[in-house]
Amino acid sequence: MLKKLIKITAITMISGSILFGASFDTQAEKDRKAFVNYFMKKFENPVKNQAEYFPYTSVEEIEKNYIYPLKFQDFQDGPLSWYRPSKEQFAEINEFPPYEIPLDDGKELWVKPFANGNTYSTCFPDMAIKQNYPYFDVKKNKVVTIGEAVNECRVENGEKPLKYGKGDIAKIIAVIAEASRGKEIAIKIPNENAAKAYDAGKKLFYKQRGYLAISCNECHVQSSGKRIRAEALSPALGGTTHMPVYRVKWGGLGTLQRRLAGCVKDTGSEKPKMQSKPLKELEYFLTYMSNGMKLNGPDTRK
Amino acid sequence: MKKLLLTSIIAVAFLSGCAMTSPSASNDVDSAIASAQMKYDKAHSEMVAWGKTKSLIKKAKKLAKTDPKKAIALANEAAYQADTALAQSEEFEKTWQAAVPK
Amino acid sequence: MGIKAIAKVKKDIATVKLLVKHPMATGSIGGGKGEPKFINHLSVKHGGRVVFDMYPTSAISKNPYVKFAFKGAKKGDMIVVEWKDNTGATEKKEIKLK
Amino acid sequence: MKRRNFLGLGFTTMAVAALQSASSASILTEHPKAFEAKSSEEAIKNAFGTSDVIKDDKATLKLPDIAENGAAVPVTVSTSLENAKTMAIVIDGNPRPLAAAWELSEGTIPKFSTRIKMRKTGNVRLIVEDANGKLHETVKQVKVTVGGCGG
Repeated sequence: MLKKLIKITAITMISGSILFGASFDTQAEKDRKAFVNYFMKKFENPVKNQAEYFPYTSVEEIEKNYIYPLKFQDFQDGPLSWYRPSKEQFAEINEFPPYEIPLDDGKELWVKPFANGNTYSTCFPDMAIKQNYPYFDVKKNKVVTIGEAVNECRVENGEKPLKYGKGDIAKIIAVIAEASRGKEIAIKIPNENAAKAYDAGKKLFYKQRGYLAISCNECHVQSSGKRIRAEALSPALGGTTHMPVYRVKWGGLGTLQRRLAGCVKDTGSEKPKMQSKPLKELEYFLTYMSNGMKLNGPDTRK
Repeated sequence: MKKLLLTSIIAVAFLSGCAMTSPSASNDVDSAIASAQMKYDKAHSEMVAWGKTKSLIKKAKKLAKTDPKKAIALANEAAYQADTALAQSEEFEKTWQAAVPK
Repeated sequence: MGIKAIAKVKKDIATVKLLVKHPMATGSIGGGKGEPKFINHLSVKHGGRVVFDMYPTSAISKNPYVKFAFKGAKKGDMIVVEWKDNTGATEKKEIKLK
Repeated sequence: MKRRNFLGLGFTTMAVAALQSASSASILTEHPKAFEAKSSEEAIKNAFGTSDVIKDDKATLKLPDIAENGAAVPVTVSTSLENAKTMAIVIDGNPRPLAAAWELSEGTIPKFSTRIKMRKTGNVRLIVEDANGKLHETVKQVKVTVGGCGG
């Protein structure tokens, strides 16, 4: 009898904990599957789906310039995944990728000892870690980005934190990104507050804002696969895989936080601060949406 | 006496005419700027402020002494932007979920 | 400064890609600020023979990229890449063909 | 006198030319005005002494129809002409149209790739000077837009 009771209790506890554990990402998983499904369907056959998804693009243009069908992994190339002229141009540019120069700088920084003799390797013995960022730190009760992790490493070793967005921090992240190539994004939602952070990021992504009253969603989900003049709008699926990115318009490497801040600004909003809570939550949500996709950063964009 | 009355009428007409040509929100430069600042601060804290609002207030503050009329116009424009930003945020709060792929 | 190269030989043809760290600043030429600073001569020699002889201007993109090929090379040969800019700065690097 | 004009003047002269290398007489030192010219025609005339060009398919210019970003437009130039002497890229819309020139020597395969800056939509020209000093031209229009969302 006692044995049975223990057994039942144990089973209840185990199943309970499974249920409890799974509950934090139930909604996120549902969102992610619908998100992926939307893109897979949209880019399966743009000619056939022209009326539904691309009403303002002629079948002629689709046939000439669109690449399809796209597989899940193809989305890692952003706007280059579906738009042939962009893909061809960047394939040419990447014959010798411009990011190679800042990446080399990053590799030098990586091995250059701090004042205390340690290096970045002291903090990151395994460099292939980018697939886990951003993560929700249960102890700190907040989202931690790769940039913050780099600066944390510096501060722990008595160095000044680096300025976010570009320059040395982007170079260091590029080194980590290169080492993480091919790893699948694996963002987790470990507790209720993490789920809240995810929800906040999700809202920031879908809710219209700024004097243009548009959302990230309108450009990068609903209008992905369309053009605004010469801009081939990138699908939000796979939007974080190739970071940090060398942008020709920046003339150098920039981080995901920089890119996201710019994106929010383009809605006609005040530019949010990099590594601010909302912008990190947006990164958390957006990266979660690409869970399972292989990393391919750093890369080159316009 | 007649003359005084006439002067007062003219003065009143002048004043009211002045009030009529000013934007309705405020005609006092300091209060216009203060009001814009308050509204902007609220929009900013809710992270919904528009891109140019802050710089409009900054410009208004700069012109407050030299060109109060323009400063008021700028402050009122900033206040309008902040108001609209807050109002649209409230509106979109009700509808954004509909855009999530299901 | 820095010259990066990918240089490979197939049969007797060497294909060379170079990426040179340089601002290639247009400056006042384009109506902008600052002094122009750009590479105006980039050459490559193979066994003392000039196999690539380019005269760029500030209309070549930042950190110039060039690709070219030449005949009569074999694996292990050295090439010498050399550039000079409009301010007189120079750089020279030897690269082994793979 | 251009370096290549020494060619064929006997072994000694050739050796001298080779020793002097590219840094002595070149399109840059002999025709510096070409690089400062403000129009394409002026640039071509200053570089080659004439702006008469033969429009044929001997020169090939590979460029995108629409540049993703005018600050780095990938370009490949080539020619089917044997023993061509010089190749030059001339960009109509730039304040100084002559963007780059290559001097060719024996053994060089006349095909080069680089990335160019384009200030605005317009024609890009490839001029190839053949062994007889005649100019061959090919033209391609490239649309340049102010590109790139996101800061």
